[in-house]
Amino acid sequence: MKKVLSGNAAAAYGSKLARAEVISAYPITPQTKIVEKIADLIAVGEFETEFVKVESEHSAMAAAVSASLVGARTFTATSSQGLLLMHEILHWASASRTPIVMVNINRALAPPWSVWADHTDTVAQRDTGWMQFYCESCQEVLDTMLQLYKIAEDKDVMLPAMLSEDAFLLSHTSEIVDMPDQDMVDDFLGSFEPENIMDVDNPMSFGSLSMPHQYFYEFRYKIAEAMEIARSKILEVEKDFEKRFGRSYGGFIDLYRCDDAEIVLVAAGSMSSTIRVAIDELREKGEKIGLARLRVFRPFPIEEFREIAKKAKKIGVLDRSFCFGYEGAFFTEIKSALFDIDERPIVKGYVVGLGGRDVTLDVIHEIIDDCQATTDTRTEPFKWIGLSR
Amino acid sequence: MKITLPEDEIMEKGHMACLGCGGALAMRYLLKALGRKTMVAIPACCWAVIPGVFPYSCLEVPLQYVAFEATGAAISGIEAALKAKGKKEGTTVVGWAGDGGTLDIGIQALSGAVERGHDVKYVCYDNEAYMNTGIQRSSATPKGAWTTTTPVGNTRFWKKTNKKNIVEIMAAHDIPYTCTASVAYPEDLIKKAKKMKDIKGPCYMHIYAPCPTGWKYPPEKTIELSRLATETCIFPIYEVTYGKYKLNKNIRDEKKKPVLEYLKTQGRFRKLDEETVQSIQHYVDDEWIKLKKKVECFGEEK
Amino acid sequence: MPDEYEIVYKTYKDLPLSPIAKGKSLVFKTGSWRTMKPKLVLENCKKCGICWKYCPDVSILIVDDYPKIDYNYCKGCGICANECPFDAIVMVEEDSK
Amino acid sequence: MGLLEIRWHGRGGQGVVTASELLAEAAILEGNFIQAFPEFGPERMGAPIKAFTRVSDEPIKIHSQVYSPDIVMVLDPTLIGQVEVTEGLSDDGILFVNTHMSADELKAALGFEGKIYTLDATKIAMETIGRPVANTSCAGALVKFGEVVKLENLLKVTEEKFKEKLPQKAIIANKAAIEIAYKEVTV
Repeated sequence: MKKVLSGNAAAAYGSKLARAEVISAYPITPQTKIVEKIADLIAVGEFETEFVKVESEHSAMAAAVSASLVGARTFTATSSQGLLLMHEILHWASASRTPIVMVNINRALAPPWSVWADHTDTVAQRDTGWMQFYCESCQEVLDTMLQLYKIAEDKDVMLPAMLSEDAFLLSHTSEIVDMPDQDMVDDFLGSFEPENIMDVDNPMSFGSLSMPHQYFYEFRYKIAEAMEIARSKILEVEKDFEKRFGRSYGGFIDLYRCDDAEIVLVAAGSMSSTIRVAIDELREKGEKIGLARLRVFRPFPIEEFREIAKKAKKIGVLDRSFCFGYEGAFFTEIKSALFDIDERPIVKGYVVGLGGRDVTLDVIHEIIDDCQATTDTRTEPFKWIGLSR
Repeated sequence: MKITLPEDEIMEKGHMACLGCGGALAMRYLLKALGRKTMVAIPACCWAVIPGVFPYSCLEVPLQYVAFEATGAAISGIEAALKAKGKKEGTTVVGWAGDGGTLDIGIQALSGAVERGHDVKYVCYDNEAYMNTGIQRSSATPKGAWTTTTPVGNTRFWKKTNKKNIVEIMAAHDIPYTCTASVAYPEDLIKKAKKMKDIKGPCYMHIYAPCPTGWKYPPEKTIELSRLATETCIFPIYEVTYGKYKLNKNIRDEKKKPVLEYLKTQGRFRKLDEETVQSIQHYVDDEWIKLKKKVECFGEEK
Repeated sequence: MPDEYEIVYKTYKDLPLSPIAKGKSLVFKTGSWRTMKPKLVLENCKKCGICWKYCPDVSILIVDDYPKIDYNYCKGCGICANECPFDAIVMVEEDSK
Repeated sequence: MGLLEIRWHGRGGQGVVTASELLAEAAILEGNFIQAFPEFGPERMGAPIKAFTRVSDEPIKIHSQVYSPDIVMVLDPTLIGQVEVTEGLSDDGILFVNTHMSADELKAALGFEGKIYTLDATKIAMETIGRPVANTSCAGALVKFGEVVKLENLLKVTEEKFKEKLPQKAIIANKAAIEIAYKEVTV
């Protein structure tokens, strides 16, 4: 069934289609429409779930972890400051191996107050043991949510997953979304059946103290291993999803007109769409430019980038965040992935769109022009685009 | 043998509590009352260590270790999940935290959990400082006490403010049941825990749980000193059931002991001056009068 | 599973997914912490149950209607001796007989 | 058809975002692709706000804001002179204003050389809905001169969208407002 849904509404319907059993969430602009929509769906009797309207994001994540350990499929959503308040419990969730699915609306961090798109909030969570996906359309939000439950709850993965969508550009933009039938989703997902749950008939303690000489180190290795296993599951689930629902998003990296591209731009989130438009324009003029949309940031698509680097002469990386004292995180990580290959392309970084600064066609063209002109990145490895100087 | 408590030992031997630990006794009593169909969430506190290292535990009930400030949220999540799974009926969900995890860092999540009306029981075992981290002051530390962050030497840098009255804060949340209990009176504690179990809705219990290590007294005195805390009216034993106040251990004026008798038993009060002892006495007297007034005005109908 | 069963994980693969503890604390013989030792003077015992009631280490058992100290776990805090109204428990040095 | 971009002006609480969504939903029924979004930021009751609709016969890739709209819809006459409603609007574009003023009067006031349509949509709203909420009547007017969607489709999605939120009486009134506005706006 086709519906007009915003990115927020798509997330709410995603939680319903996945039959999330416990939802704990706290409102924050621009995520609020998710919790409102869920409340509406419950109020009209369309969605049966335990909705815990917690008093903070920290509690939202803590309640989700606890609920998941009891064996409930859980969902939460937040943004920006809220995600940062959750940070401590994000580690708790992954180390407890609770396959929580969370939607984060990418929004800038204060001060100054800004409710607009920026990836700093999720990039700052890259080391928490969560899988991280960035979406480009409302349809992708809905579809990815369903995929994430399947990947996260796989018995060899059992890790939480974070879905990111840009503030307003996606969260508040209504698009046509094909809503899959509940039966098909049920068949695809199945129910959540973790091996160990809190159970009064089989008492166990979750999260016991571990001494340095004992197993802490091994438990961390198991998370690392699960993240590696997740790589193949992400691709498997995408294939299965495509077979059932007819849509797919390229797995880790969504390639657009990359086959013969000499310059490949890398970006995540909604600005990828604008890059596609720019590429279409330039392709008409015969310029060989492509887009590699970074869809999965954790686990990081190392091999996929090495494949791109084999063919492209130049890679331009757009970061909607900045790691102060260094450079954009995507830029750093892509370069690191290419370190071991023999012939590296030129890789240049671009800092764009912080605090919701619109990434327009003009911005993209400026980046492409710069990329075309760049022959050496030693003196200026990255650039801030559109800065008032 | 005269047995006044349920016999089932749900807290096992071999735990890691210090000698004479009030917190260990409190848990033993609570589980005797609640039985084995109980789920517990424990944040950072002595009890994050007491059950023992992985893969062992002294608690024969399901247990989740949770983040320091997260107890209220964790029990909300457990309760919601049990409801979602159709398993809530007959299961008691308990948050078990120290005074720091309750009065300080965890007060927000606790306040949120009880305001939302979850069917959860929150129990604070109060040893009046951050004992697991090595005796730093909390908002539950009483006035005049030495701790490692209120050191007392020639500077007389003991804690200058009175203990936060969390019990009244919880009662003010208009929850079905709020009470105090002491390890000195296990029968009373167990009776109250059973009452909490039967009430559908959020309940709060505050247990006086002395710490020989942190309070600087010999471990065998734990019970003696707990009794003294109540007999001096420093720690009154009372309950608030649907807004109705009731004193469970009334201390008649002629039996009421001076606070000095209590203060003398513990090294943490060793250097207190006369003036501070007086001010503590005044504070305890005032609070006791206030409490008796509440019982008089908002007590159970005779 | 026997109560005092010691659990050993040879490799990380044998471990549960996360630190989920299934073993019992009975493996920890906390009696080794003791410097002072409670000693029963059974002729004074009136079977009041107070020692059993106040033991934080769950180390006073009731055997044949009388208290019996489980020295495997008793840490020797002395609460039982302090609370016994009938001097039926006394604290003695750990090495004395 | 290509990509058509519409910008809606109004005030917080006047149903501006709803109007942008109604049009988008109606466009879908005709096999088109759409986007509808509000001005990015917190909405405040009474404050001037914008909303946008994109309609295209091809999938819409772009995800940046609208800078050069083809049609501008002004739902509140008091915004004229306060908000630059013609910003980015070329002389090929269309401006619609809910006002009792004539198109010529507006032309003089705004110095805009493109097509201008006016209609006292608030009056229609008062007569049908009984409240000065002109979002549906303005959308009805747009059907006439915008050639984006058919009247029957706008009426259909209005029924659909409001059925959970409004009583049947109010839905009928909104549909009436659309139809009257459609008839009265002069092209």
